[in-house]
Amino acid sequence: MAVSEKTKPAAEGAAARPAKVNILQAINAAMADAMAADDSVLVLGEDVADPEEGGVCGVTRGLSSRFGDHRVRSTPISEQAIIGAAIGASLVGFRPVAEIMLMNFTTVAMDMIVNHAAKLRFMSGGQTHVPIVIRTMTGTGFASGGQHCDYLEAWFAHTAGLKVVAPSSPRDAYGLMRSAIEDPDPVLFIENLPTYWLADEAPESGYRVPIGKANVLAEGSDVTIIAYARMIQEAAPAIARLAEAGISAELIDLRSIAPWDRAAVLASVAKTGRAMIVHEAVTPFGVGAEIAATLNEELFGRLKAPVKRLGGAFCPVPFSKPLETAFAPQTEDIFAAACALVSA
Amino acid sequence: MAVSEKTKPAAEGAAARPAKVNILQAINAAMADAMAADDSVLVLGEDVADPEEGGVCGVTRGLSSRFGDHRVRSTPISEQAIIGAAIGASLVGFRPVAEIMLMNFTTVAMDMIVNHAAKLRFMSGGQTHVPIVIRTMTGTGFASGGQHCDYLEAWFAHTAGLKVVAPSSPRDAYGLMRSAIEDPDPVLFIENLPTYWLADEAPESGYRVPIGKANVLAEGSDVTIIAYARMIQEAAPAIARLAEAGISAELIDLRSIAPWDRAAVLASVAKTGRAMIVHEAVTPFGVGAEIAATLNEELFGRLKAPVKRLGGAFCPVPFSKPLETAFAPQTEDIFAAACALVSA
Amino acid sequence: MSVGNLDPTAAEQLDMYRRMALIKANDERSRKVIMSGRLVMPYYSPRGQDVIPSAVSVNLTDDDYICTIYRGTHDMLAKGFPLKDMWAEVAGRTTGTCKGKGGPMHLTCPEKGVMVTTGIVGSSMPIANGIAWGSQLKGDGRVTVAYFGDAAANIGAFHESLNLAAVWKLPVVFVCQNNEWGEHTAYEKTSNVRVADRAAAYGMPGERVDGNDPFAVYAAARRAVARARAGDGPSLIEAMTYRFHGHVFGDQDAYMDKARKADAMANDPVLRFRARLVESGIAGEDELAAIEAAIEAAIDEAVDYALASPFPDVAELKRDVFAEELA
Amino acid sequence: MSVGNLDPTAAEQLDMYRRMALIKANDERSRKVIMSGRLVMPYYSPRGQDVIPSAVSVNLTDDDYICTIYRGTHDMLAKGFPLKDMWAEVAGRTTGTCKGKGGPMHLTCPEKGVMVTTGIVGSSMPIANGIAWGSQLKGDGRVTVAYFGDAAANIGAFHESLNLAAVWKLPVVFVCQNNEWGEHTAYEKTSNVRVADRAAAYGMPGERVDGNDPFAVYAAARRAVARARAGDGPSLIEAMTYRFHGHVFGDQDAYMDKARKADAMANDPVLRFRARLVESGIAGEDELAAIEAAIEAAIDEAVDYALASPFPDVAELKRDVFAEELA
Ligand SMILES: Cc1ncc(C[n+]2csc(CCOP(=O)(O)OP(=O)(O)O)c2C)c(N)n1
Ligand SMILES: Cc1ncc(C[n+]2csc(CCOP(=O)(O)OP(=O)(O)O)c2C)c(N)n1
Ligand SMILES: [Mg+2]
Ligand SMILES: [Mg+2]
Repeated sequence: MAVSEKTKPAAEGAAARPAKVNILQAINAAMADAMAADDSVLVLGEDVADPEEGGVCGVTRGLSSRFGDHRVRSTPISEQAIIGAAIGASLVGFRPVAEIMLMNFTTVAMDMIVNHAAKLRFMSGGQTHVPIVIRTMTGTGFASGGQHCDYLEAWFAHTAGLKVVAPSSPRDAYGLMRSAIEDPDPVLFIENLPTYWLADEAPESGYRVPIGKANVLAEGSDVTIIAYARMIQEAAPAIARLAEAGISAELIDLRSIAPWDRAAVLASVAKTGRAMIVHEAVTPFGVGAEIAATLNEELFGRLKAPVKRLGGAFCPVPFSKPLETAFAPQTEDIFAAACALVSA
Repeated sequence: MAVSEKTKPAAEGAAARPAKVNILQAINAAMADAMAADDSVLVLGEDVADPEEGGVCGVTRGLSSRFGDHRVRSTPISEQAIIGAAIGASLVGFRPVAEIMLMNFTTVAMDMIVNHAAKLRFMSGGQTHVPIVIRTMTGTGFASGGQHCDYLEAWFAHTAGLKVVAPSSPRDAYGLMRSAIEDPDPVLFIENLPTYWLADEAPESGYRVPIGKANVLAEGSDVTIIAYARMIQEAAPAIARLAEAGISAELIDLRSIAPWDRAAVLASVAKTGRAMIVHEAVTPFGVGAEIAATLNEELFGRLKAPVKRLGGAFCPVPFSKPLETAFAPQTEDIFAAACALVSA
Repeated sequence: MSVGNLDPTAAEQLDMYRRMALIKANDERSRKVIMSGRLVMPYYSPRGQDVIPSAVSVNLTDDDYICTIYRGTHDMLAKGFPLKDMWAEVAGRTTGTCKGKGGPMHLTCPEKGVMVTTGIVGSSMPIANGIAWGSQLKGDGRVTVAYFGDAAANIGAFHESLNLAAVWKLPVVFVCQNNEWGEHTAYEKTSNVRVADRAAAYGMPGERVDGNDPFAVYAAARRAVARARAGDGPSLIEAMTYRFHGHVFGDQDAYMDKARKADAMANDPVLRFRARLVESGIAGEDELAAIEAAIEAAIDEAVDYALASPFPDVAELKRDVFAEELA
Repeated sequence: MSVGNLDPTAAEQLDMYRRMALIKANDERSRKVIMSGRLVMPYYSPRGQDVIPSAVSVNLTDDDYICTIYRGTHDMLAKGFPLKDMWAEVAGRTTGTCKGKGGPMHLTCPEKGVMVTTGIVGSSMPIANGIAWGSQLKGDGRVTVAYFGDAAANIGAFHESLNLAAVWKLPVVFVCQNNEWGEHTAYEKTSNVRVADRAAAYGMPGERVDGNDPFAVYAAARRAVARARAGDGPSLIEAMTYRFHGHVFGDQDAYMDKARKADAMANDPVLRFRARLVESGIAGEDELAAIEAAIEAAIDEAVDYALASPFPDVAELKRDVFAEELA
């Protein structure tokens, strides 16, 4: 986490909200508003309380001071214990928001997440359920190397019983966090580290984004670009360049990965006849494969070109800057791939 | 593990090998032959040594008696320590075969497998590498319920640096185990519990199956059925019934999931124009998605029907027999789906 | 804090016996029914460990919670898990407590405080902490018991859980049932240290007791439960016992020392306690016989009920995955 | 087993100083270069902890192994990690020891026994066990040191690793560098117990020493290394120290007590040891000055070499994923 210097005091946002906030502040405000609205909402994780600065990036800053350190608890470095505590509290009526600092660290808590959080409702025949939110951040761009940047959303989307969301804007981050906290089932909330400080229109307090609904960011007729998280920032400029090149591209922000918005995506691709999925996770066996497979099943014979998948290079995330930059899809890659699709 | 009663003494197999062996015995023989051929081959895991009966199913039976308990070590129930020990030993010249008893228990060792075993070669710039085999068993059919039967191969296939194999016959089990032990990189070797006792032609000592090569089990011209592990046992009878129905189906045993044999699969589907992927793992974001996406990319416009994916129901594995039976694809499902594909 | 008299009253002794007699009878019946082929399930016999949850549970109420493991029917029955619901569940019927979807390794009954049954070694503990954290937040004075085995004391979740419970002073009682075996591996091959002695590594009280002595377990549990209720934090109890049977039904247990096992079974803790109740005049032979007869009758009824119940419809595969039924 | 005199010889004292002087100078230079913007990397300063690996490593040879963590340049330099290779790596250049692919958190140098550097808390330990198992199998008498932080003593991998090492009597030395902090969280908020006292939970010797006292660390390491070499098994050393800077470069460390920190820095263990060497007549002022000048020169050379080296080609993304280059 080489980014603390970038941190801005967030939180109190809930009280007086500025016209523009960044994603970090929006997530903070969503948790603050949810905690104010519902005493059963809890926050736990490493460094999350204010004596520990409300997290290494300050996402939970202000919450323990405002709601008390019994509801906002910094934990030992014990990810299994963190998720276990969240699961247990949720079984007796609480709605814990647990932080696993970085997505790669979910690897030490997979049993709690996959064998327990995701399955207890089913295995108990509906007698119990696990309304928890697991916040985690990740993403390339800060030269953190092989163990700090992975996008593992496909693992969790492949797990029955889990929901997975990955917002790309302050509004969506706020709206999805509010929905995730209210959801009766476990939700993995994926935050992108490099875009935490991306400022944009502030969501009104109480705003909600339903889990499972995509967002059409740009309408177009020639090709549909499906992306999420930071890839939206790479795709948006590509759309503009495509327009200059006379290509009308539709940009869909998936926002929710599990469940994903089949209706919205199918409707768009049925219209454009061409689709490209962009994510930072490595391409093979990634989210793009599921979407591509579905598009081909549902729109068989109606596609004008093969569905294109643009993902991270098939290797661990490299440290060296030029390699790290080349690892994840960039605007030029998206532009070039879209041109190729249309001229295919 | 409700199956110990089924266990038959295996191992000595290496010495005098019968004409027919079951998969359990074939894996045992492969480890025995590899240990006899190479002193650097080690075995570790829970209950693997003979005082502990060579594993709950006897897969490692006889190895510690024959090769010594320094090379074949039963461990505490500490999966992180098991994989860590295997990784460390491999860094100094050994070739450990580590057992994670059931695939669901990989969830307590994911950090060691994904952040370390898979990445050390890349992160060290090739200075070190991790030639380990991780054996694990899984599969529905023994009423073990939600935490003992998952097929999680898609997670590992989505991880750069790991190889994943899943044999369906004694010959392939032997040949793939020999290749996995000799492979310079980490290989996840997935064993199917219910078919351990499936007896078939015994492999000759020293037989190898190259990792990444599929096996065409039945030639056909109307539809290609791609499967692996126990699903081969469900697909084979379907092939026969399809023949009776006048449908010529090709059956491909993938054997290796990462890397998978694109050439063989593409050649077959280019010929038949129709494809179905069958696996026990839940369908969404599963291995079938990657294969379907690839087929559509590579054979765009040349498919006669949309690629069909047949996987486990999207839920945790249920206990109740009728539910457990309905969970995984069965011969009738494969038969019906193939008929639908051909008449599409 | 004083927990008063640490000897169970006569009523409590009879109560303990009722629970262990039920566990013993239910185990014998379970093995008989499986042997007969009328039920197919992975069955992890708790026989030999009957005393432990019986003596722990008389110190608990229905409001208290437990998290247990695949080898847990004794823990559940001692906590009041309804027999019919249990049998219907292990028979995979829709009348089962989990509609047949969970099965023997995931039996759940919140009304009786049986919150989680896990098939993953060590995983009862992290979740028990969370339930106890909930009680701490609510101030409801409830206690959560986390049951686990000796071999589970070597897995990471044990360490993280005991540490967090100690640091957060959670109302949890960690009860390790040391039956000397983890599947086919003897405890002494996997650890140099007594489980109870590991409590010191977390700054919590740890006590090793004879798990086959109802009085010893009762006293240790009473102390630990009182401590938890008083908000003084968690405790670790290592109850020494022995597994009468193989790890799982069908396991020929050739790896277990025959003499040691015969000796353990010859000293059946349930029968010993029964004799003691009679000697000490707490219960008459016919009173106990009546209790046992009633238990057998209840089990008869539960088995018949279970086997007569319908199997769930395959539509259940789409239910309880999420709150909303899948399309 | 006797390990003889536990005081470092004059030569060993000078050797220790050479190592800690290098660590101190290299850290100061690293922060300067990052501050100047010439290098961008996550940098976890080891300053304050300089003495620990210096005193440990004089008890090791190039054949011995270490596994360390993201905060590990001190451990590596003390073990002999070549400066130029290190600087080229953290600069992400193809001349780096990992071709620039690993970076600061994954520096690796097998020739000097630096086998693994991990960015995952706790993960140096399970792998160190495996390397030590290899030595045990080969009987090569080598020792593996697993370095980790105080907060890592609360994670599952610590527990599983110390238990396995103790049960298998592996030649490992677990060295916990207790700098009082885990990122922004103080150790005493996350554990009720000293790390060293946890050794008892595994039946291995555990010792808490002043990590800023080269003599204390030397003696503890010497005992532990001798024990491991003799095949008598692992040891746990908790070396008490203090983190001079924030968790990572850029961290404003507002959460750290200013006075405590100022005090720690005022008592810089490297400068204290330097003064002691002069007082005790082991080294003259100019001799030490010469050593320090040579170190500065070597660092100059390494930095220039690194910054002048080429970046790797993107084709490297396809190499070292597997033995065989990807298509
Ligand atoms: C993480 C994990 N590893 C391995 C297993 C397989 N397994 C099931 S029970 C068992 C032995 C556990 O022994 P113990 O904790 O003493 O409990 P007991 O069965 O004796 O009651 C093992 C290894 C598992 N269920 N979970
Ligand atoms: C499993 C895991 N959880 C969380 C983190 C994030 N993290 C990195 S360093 C650190 C603090 C570790 O403190 P300590 O073990 O005392 O080592 P120190 O940094 O003080 O040297 C944390 C929580 C991580 N890298 N791995
Ligand atoms: Mg046991
Ligand atoms: Mg620290």
